[in-house]
Amino acid sequence: MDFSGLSPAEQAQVTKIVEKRQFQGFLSMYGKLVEKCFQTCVNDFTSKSLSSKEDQCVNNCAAKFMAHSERVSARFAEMNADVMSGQKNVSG
Amino acid sequence: MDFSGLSPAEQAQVTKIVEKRQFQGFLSMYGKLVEKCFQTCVNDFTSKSLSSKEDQCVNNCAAKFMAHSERVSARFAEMNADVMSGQKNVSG
Amino acid sequence: MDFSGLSPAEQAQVTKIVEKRQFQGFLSMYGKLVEKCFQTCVNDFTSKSLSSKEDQCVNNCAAKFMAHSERVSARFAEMNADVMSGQKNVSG
Amino acid sequence: MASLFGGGASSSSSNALNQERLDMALTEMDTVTDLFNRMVSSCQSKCIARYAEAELSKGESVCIDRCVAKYHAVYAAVGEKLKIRGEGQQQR
Amino acid sequence: MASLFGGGASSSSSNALNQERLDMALTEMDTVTDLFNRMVSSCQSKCIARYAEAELSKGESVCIDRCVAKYHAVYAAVGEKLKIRGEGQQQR
Amino acid sequence: MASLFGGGASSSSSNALNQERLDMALTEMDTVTDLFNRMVSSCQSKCIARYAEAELSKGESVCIDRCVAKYHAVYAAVGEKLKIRGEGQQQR
Repeated sequence: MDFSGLSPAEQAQVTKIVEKRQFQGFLSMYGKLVEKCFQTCVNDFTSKSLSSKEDQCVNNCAAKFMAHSERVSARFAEMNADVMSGQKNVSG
Repeated sequence: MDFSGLSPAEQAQVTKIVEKRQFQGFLSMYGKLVEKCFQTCVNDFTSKSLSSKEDQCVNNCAAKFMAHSERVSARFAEMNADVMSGQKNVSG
Repeated sequence: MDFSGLSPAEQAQVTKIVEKRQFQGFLSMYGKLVEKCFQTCVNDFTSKSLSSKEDQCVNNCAAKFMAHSERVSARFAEMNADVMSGQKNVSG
Repeated sequence: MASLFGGGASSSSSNALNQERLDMALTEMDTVTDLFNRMVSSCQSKCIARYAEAELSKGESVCIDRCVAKYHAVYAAVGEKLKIRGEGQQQR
Repeated sequence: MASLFGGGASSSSSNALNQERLDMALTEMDTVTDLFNRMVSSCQSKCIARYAEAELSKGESVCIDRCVAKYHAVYAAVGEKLKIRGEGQQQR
Repeated sequence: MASLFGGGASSSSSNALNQERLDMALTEMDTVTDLFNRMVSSCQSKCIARYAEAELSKGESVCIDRCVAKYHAVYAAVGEKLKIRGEGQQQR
């Protein structure tokens, strides 16, 4: 995204909005991670507390979920950078 | 949530926003309920009107869907109350 | 929806909001279509570029996805028109 | 859809009321959009078996038409049920 | 949930800060709503086998109670993990 | 992504235009976020078989890289199709 045409005041406003969305994005990721790892790891409802096996599964699941998101994020960023530099080569 | 630091005018604003979100929450629940009960109860597309069997299924499904939501809501509220009172005991 | 009670300035505001939501609706449809057709057509990850078979499948899938949405949209509009005219007959 | 929000505000020139009426119209728009999106997705899973051809088959087309009618009927039936329930709770 | 946003802003009469505090309260409300919605949907898929009867069975009711407790435990465990991770990243 | 919204507004000091440009940038941000989220979720279901270990296996990592590339290709192909379609509708 190209914000170069914006005034400093506008850029500050954009920064604030971007930070807010990043925080909302973090919360949304948190919610999805919990749902996914709950669905994957918790299948026994004969007790109301997590077994140590379930707890371990949740820990691994959370780590893997985040490793996956980060890898997708890294590849996605590379891909967008390629698209951008490709456009510059064409236009300039 | 602690709104005690807010002025009366701010509290009125918050009340209005909360009411709006509650209404949106009701509409969202309505939409999900319809989708769930449609998926569960309607499987015959040789006619365009609901059979009495489908209609009965939708009625039961809607009642059960709401009973489920209400039970989760009640347990969830108890749990949050426990967390809150636990925090007060620690901090006070 | 009945906007007849609104002033011209309000109607212009509404038009702008409606256009914005329509654009957001288009983007949301685009996102869902991509996800659906990716899930349906791409199952081989031994290469990083789409095979011609996958590409053809995505093309057909996109066309069918849109044909489906348009048919639902047309029936939905007829149904709402029926409801509206039914209400007018009752009230007038 | 019109019945969902009851009679609505009567004609008034107050700005506050107009803002409220605008909000109501936008909420109604969002509700109709949500209904439509869930209908598209539900009728997809009920009626579209494959995405290999670009066109809807005759059977799929007929299924979609009936699916829209039945989805609408479930929406209306559930709405009626929620209305009765809501009135019951207000009387308590 | 209160721990999620830390200590929060201290008492202040500045409008900017109040707007921030309001935003924070609304974000927290949205987070709790999202948690609740995902809990309802997860416990539905774990505990409700059929929608043919209108009432929850004894077994379903017990399952829901435990499901809510376990979901909450997963939410807390994952939150703890994310917090440690976040602190680790800030130190770098 | 930049091509999605065309050339964008040229430099201008009007407030209205700036607000529009800001809205456009935010809509674009939301679009990219939605694309990323659907990509994460689709590549999860295509590439991650189990959540029992905390780390991504070699095979999963390679799968994710290709999945991101293919998802992007589907996104671009569908976008191209929608663009042609949109231009066709405007000519009518």
